[in-house]
Amino acid sequence: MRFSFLSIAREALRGNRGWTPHWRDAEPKAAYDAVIIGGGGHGLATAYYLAKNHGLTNIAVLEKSWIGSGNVGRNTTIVRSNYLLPGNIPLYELSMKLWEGLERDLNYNAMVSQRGVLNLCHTDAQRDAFARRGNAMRLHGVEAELLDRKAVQRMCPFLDFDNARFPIQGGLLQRRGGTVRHDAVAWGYARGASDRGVDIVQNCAVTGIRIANGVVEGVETTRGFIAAKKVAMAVAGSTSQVASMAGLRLPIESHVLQAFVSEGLKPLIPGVITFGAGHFYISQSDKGGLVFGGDIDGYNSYAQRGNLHVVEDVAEEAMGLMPMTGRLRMLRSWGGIMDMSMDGSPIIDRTPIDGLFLNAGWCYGGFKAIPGSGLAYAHLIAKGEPHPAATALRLDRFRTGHLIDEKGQGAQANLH
Amino acid sequence: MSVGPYRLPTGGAIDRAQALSFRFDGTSLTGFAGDTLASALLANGHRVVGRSFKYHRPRGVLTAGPEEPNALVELRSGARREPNTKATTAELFDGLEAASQNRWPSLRFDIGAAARLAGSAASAGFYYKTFMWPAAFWEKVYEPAIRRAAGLGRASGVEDPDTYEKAFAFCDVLVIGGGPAGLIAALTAGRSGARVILCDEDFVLGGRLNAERTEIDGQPAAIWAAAIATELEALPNVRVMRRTAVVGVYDGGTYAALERVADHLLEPPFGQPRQRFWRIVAKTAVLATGAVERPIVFGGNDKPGVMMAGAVRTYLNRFSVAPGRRVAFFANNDDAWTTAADLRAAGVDLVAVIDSRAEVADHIRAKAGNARVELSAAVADAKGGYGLTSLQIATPKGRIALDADALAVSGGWNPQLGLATHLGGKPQWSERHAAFLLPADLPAGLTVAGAANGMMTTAEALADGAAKGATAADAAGFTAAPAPLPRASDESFAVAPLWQVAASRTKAFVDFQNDVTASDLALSVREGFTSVEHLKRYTTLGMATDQGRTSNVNGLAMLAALTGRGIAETGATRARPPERPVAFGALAGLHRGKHLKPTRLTPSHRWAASEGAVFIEAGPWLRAQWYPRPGEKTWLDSVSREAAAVRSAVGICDVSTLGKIALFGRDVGAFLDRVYCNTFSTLPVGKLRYGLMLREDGFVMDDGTTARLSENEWVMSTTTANAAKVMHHLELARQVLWPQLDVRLASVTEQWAQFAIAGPNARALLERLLGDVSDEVVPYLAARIFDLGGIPARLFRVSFSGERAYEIAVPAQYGDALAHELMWAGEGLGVTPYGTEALGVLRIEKGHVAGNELNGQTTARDLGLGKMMSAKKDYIGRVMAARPALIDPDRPMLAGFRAVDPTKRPRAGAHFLKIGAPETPENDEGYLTSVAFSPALNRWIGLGFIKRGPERVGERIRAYDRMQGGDLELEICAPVFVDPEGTRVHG
Amino acid sequence: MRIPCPFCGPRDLSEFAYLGDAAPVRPAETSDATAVFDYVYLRANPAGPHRERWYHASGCRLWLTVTRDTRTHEVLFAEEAAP
Amino acid sequence: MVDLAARSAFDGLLLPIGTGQGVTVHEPAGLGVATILAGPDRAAFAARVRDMFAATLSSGSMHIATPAISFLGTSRNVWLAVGAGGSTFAADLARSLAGVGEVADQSGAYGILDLTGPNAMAVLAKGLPIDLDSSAFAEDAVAVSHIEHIGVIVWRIPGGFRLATPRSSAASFWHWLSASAAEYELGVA
Ligand SMILES: Cc1cc2nc3c(=O)[nH]c(=O)nc-3n(C[C@H](O)[C@H](O)[C@H](O)COP(=O)(O)OP(=O)(O)OC[C@H]3O[C@@H](n4cnc5c(N)ncnc54)[C@H](O)[C@@H]3O)c2cc1C
Ligand SMILES: NC(=O)c1ccc[n+]([C@@H]2O[C@H](COP(=O)([O-])OP(=O)(O)OC[C@H]3O[C@@H](n4cnc5c(N)ncnc54)[C@H](O)[C@@H]3O)[C@@H](O)[C@H]2O)c1
Ligand SMILES: Cc1cc2nc3c(=O)[nH]c(=O)nc-3n(C[C@H](O)[C@H](O)[C@H](O)COP(=O)(O)O)c2cc1C
Ligand SMILES: [Zn+2]
Repeated sequence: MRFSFLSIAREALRGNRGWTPHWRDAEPKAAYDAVIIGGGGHGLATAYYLAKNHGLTNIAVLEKSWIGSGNVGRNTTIVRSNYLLPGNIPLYELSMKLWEGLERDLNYNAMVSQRGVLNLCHTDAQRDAFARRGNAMRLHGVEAELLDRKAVQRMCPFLDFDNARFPIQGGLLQRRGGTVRHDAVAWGYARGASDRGVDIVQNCAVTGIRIANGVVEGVETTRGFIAAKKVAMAVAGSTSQVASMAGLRLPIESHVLQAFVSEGLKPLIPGVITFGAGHFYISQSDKGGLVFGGDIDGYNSYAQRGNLHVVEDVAEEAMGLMPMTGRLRMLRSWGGIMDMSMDGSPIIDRTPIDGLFLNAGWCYGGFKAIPGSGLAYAHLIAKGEPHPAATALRLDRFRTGHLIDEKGQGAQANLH
Repeated sequence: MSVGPYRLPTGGAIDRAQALSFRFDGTSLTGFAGDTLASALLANGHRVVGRSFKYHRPRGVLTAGPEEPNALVELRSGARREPNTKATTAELFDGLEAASQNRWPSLRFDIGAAARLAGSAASAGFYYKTFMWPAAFWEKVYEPAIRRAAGLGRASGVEDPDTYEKAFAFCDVLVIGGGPAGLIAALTAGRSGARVILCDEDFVLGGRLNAERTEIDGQPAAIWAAAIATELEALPNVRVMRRTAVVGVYDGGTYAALERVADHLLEPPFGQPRQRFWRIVAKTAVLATGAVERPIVFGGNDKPGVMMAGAVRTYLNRFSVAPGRRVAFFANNDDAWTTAADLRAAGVDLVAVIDSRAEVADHIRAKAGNARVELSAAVADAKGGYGLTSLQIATPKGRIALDADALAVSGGWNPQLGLATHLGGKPQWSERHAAFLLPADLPAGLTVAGAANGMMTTAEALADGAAKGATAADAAGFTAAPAPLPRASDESFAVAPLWQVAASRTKAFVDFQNDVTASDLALSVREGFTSVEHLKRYTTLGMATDQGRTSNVNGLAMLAALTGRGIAETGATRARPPERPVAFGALAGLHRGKHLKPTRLTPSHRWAASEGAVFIEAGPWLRAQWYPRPGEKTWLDSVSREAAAVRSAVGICDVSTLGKIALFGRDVGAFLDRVYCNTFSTLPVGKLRYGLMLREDGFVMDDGTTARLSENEWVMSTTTANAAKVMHHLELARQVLWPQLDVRLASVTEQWAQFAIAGPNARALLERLLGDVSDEVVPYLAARIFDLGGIPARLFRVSFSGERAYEIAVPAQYGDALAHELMWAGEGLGVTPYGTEALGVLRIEKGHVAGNELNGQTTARDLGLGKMMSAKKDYIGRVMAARPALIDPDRPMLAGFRAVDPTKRPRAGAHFLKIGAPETPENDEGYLTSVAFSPALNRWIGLGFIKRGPERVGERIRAYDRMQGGDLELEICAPVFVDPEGTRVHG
Repeated sequence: MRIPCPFCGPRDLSEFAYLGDAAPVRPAETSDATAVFDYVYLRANPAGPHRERWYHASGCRLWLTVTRDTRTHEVLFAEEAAP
Repeated sequence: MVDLAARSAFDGLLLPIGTGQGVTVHEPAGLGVATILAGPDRAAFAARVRDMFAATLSSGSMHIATPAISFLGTSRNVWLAVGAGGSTFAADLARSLAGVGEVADQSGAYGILDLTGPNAMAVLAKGLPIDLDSSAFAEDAVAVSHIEHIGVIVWRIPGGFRLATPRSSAASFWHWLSASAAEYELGVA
């Protein structure tokens, strides 16, 4: 059923009896043209674009738990395309454009809210780096503004401008950046894909990848073998685990990132704000909770939860940046397992195994990439060639040295 | 003074001699010491305390504890205003101010309540289905409206005047919860000699005992609890922490706890924080957090006046408050009947007891006395506009109506196990208890006791607590003797599950705070959100400030029924820390404002201040940025004067922030050869050399000089920013990569105060202090030790400025004195202190790279230092630096830049385009990294990276700068602007 | 999380810095680029016990080899990295 | 003749916040401080230490005190030596250990404070993540750790604890200490 104000009004009168499942909870078939492992944002978006753009509908998304149970359902919902390096900007900007039309494309309100993303800077060197980044964005046709201290103060008068340990000098603002209702992205893509014939299979964990003579034949799952000519991984924090089923060792480590939400509050802060002298970023959800986060915990983990020192660091920086938060309360904290790559940038590529594809290395920034990545990955899977916006996101770049290291931290996954 | 119309004449644990006055929504009221805000409001007949989240329905007090979903207030005022505080946990104090929230203009007349009319159009998830057109309306119209309506309380918007602190504690046994189970667990462990910490979030120990009329060892239970508390406090190895909630369980036996030090006071006493955040490291722990009573889902179950049965007992027995004048009660279990007895004992009119079960044992039934009893019955709908007035009861004989102004409800009890699952365990469903019990995989060292462990009677709780206290002490290495158990009257807790009343006709709430109704759940299931976690996210069940403590189990039981699955199979949503919401301030402690992070001061900080320095935050350091002099209008005047003074006379600058590492051992030379890309093993004693360090991936990590002081003693300097990182790196190289080398390291960054003395008069200045420092004694790149009035002073002949220059180092305690001494020695020589800004100007004039160029993305070749990479040896980064992309001749390389128009100022961060080239990423040739005004050249100059830079000297290019108006035509030049021949360093 | 430093005793996570997998061994200088590439970039990243390098930065400054379960964060063993 | 005056790390910072009945702070003057690194021949090093200082240094986080010098085990085969002797302390040590170990002067690297009084431990608990109870922190124990992001070395002295903390952070350290001790009446001796 199409969603609209009218359908809501009609259903309200009928006691909401006419609504049906947003997506089909499918039983797995014995064989597909392609299966996507992972019912997160990337997997579901890939399925949607495979069906919509490439007419591939005999496909399935295999999810070991419920769809959206991974990082797409536990991230801080920030979308932006304010990247520095030419390897990254095109994909994130493609994604940004897709976000801007997503609701009408999917007929699903994912609450894409372009309230702006403001990255604060606290030193001259940081401002220079932001200028470099802003100019790189503009060269790519992406909007960006460098704000001085006064302009930041006008926008966010509640930040500490008088007594800060690291005084705010200005900020890089991307007005088109903002937040998106995370769960709705998974649900909306699932609905879109399902409507086009894609099987969304929940509670179906891939336990093996069957390969013969260097060619993929299908996947073993907790619900039996499923044959497929093409197998596409989109399992985020589980990438190493799934890739190892095909004998692959990758430049990826799994790390935990925590996120937090406060009790609900009347509107307090405008868009997304990031603190430049540490690791802290914050926005406010439509429900009124301050949604915020910080740095990763920093050690390999599959536990989906973190430790206390990061909780404290995050709160300290919250207080340092926004002294008004003192009496507000943290309500809940949680963690997600991310596929940290060795240069901090993602990989969308073929693998050495014919028919096996890789989408990984999103670190803590892959939510914003979901539409763009889904579209580019679908393109790769369908055509066998990288999408023009993702030509640099290759697996062999570590070997050739064409790294995409936004932070210049080198080959240590936990520093990106 | 009125004691409040609902206050009972006698009894309770309140101090009637101590009346406290407080204000609610501007009205002055009175309560007693020992009250909570909720009990005081109820005593005064304030049944409506706030408005609900979505439908703005009037809401009252539902519980008597931290699980409260409804009675949220804004507590205190002004900068201390604190939103969403649960009235049921706010201890009353004289002068307390509170206001209801989420209503406008007033609690009684709330415009927002019109949202109720939207009725079933505003069902779960409706916003996913609409507000999509037109696109721009989301941010401008729909979303702001949604946001304004949502959110509940208002933040103060200004800085919190109170302080917070953090602390650590260590113990053998941590007991969480001081009810009967916790008290006896703590006592048993304490008597064994183990170090015990007992935390309870309440201000009185005893837990449920304070709410009941039961007896232990023949005394009222609350008296027994107080006696145990006294005994515990007398034990030197036991620490009792009241008002302290354990809020999180973390790895390795680390528990987070929040102590509310001064929340019960108008203002914190001198020297004390408002709250203290504890990190408790415990060998073992006993979780004795009790159980939370759950409501039953029926129509109008959110009306003010509907209250949990256990809470009614708490208000009656502990606070001496009657919940209403005509009270009914509705339950599915034996325990709740105690409420009936207590009501009668308190002289409150008990109008009816409604139990969903067909049979109730006679001795239980006797508790209702002569009150009307309806079995196999249920409250279908509660009625009333602004609070409960009557009930519709579904009985086997049909619907009957009953007048009542209060209804006590009990759907059974849920063990409080949140903390036991923070590390990931899943609670397991028990049919017998009709509740989730502890997970199979408990956190290491943690045991669960009492009602939290499904031991629902006092006697069971005591026995279980004693046993678990002993186990915990034993596990921590002590021997606990079994203590005789106190006698407790055993109550029955038999329960027959009832989640929802099918006969209800009006809105029945599952999650009160988030306004999630029974029909929302049904809709959600219809729309395919059948996983318990999907249901939660689609309906927001359990996501409010109470985290669903009164709603989750009902919700998932209803989900189980709707999907035809069992409750065990349906499972519960995951509990997460913090167990109680925790203020940011408490988590931050002293780290706020200027003290967010520690500040490091250089040894000559005071001298610099006395010279009028403007300081700048440089990472952890505060450094002198420049020294304004009278008559200088802008920072540029000062900086230019300082830089010029270095070129014409002599300047001094504190460079103590550079990292300094002492290296000892026979193999230091060989070691340095491996960690630097250039060669050090050939360095003679008494000399120093510039070194470049790569990461193993072939990019540049750091640079600096290393001097050889004696055969086996060397000292390395690192950049300020990378000091700690290089130390880690060298220790890794020494301990892990090449343990066979004889190398030992000591960080001496803090030990040496180091000053650069730069300029043509540097030598003359130093000779006044040290005697002969001529080229014969201290040649270029020499390292010498001098005696400076009995103090060993290290002198290094290095230059960052290109002028004749030295760096002198003395033990840091003499740093401030040395700065004064240098100024004295420079008198008549034009000595000028210079700051980091002039330092930057001088190094840019000389084409020296620094932080902006060493950005982790550049190679030695990019920096024009490719020749330093030795071909004769292995070193960290050698192999990866040879990857094709790192030796691509098209990589941007270091060059100098100046504006074609000498009056113009380029800006760092600009990119380079060929003149006339379209503005596309493909045409991007590099970027400008550092810019300064050169007093030597009287123009702005810069360094940057541009494709094939060194080959293109003389070419004009465009600095593309949309960020800061630095879009200009530039000329590429050599990176060394001043004295390219390098003669001045010897001059 | 607490790490039992063999020199200092059990200490809080916040005192340590993490490097990662302890398995990769730096190839001797004669080795080829592929071996160095593997050393620098490729990781097994297991879900389960993991031998890894930690540095007791705020304590003794020793590099440790810690065996830790990445699913539960349980620290099974810690020893000095240097033999 | 140049005569440089030494300035202690906490110079000018130590202001009392009360009577000192709960806790008292004192900055000992003129202490020499040095890092000692044992050379590869551990036996020779140990023998020399025995000869010169009549002490046996075990390689653990322990405090071994001779009448003149406290040797604090801060890492494997590394000690921080603290003793009277001011500016020549390190040089004298170096001479004594020549050939068997190395010495790095740290006389200016640390601010040193003595914290005594009945509440000294309660104050430290507000920042030091170390169990100082005598059951866990023996008479001769040493802890190298941090307090609110600032490095610190802690060992016992009669009636309390001695703390060594990096000189550059002294002002920040004092902010923590004075705020944490305020409720106990912080005195300065
Ligand atoms: C706390 C946190 C905050 C973040 N904040 C942001 C942010 O603000 N902005 C941003 O852009 N990004 C953010 N991210 C990153 C972003 O969430 C992720 O990069 C992105 O969601 C990953 O892609 P995904 O949605 O496909 O992953 P997931 O949702 O994790 O999907 C992977 C799916 O694969 C499934 N799976 C795994 N193994 C198997 C198997 N063997 N068989 C079948 N299925 C399997 C998993 O169950 C999972 O559902 C954040 C991440 C976290 C954890
Ligand atoms: N009959 C029934 O159905 C029934 C059900 C539940 C409880 N009870 C009665 O309750 C009592 C159970 O004893 P008990 O000791 O297990 O529980 P309790 O409820 O008496 O005590 C629990 C204590 O833990 C504290 N607490 C809870 N969470 C905390 C946290 N995170 N941090 C610090 N403190 C926390 C509470 O303030 C409370 O004082 C018995 O008297 C029993 O009869 C009866
Ligand atoms: C953007 C965002 C907002 C959230 N807001 C809330 C909230 O208001 N209340 C709440 O209880 N949880 C909130 N959560 C957290 C979820 O309850 C949950 O913890 C998270 O999705 C991770 O799932 P898990 O805890 O079940 O592992 C929010 C999560 C996200 C990503
Ligand atoms: Zn250690």
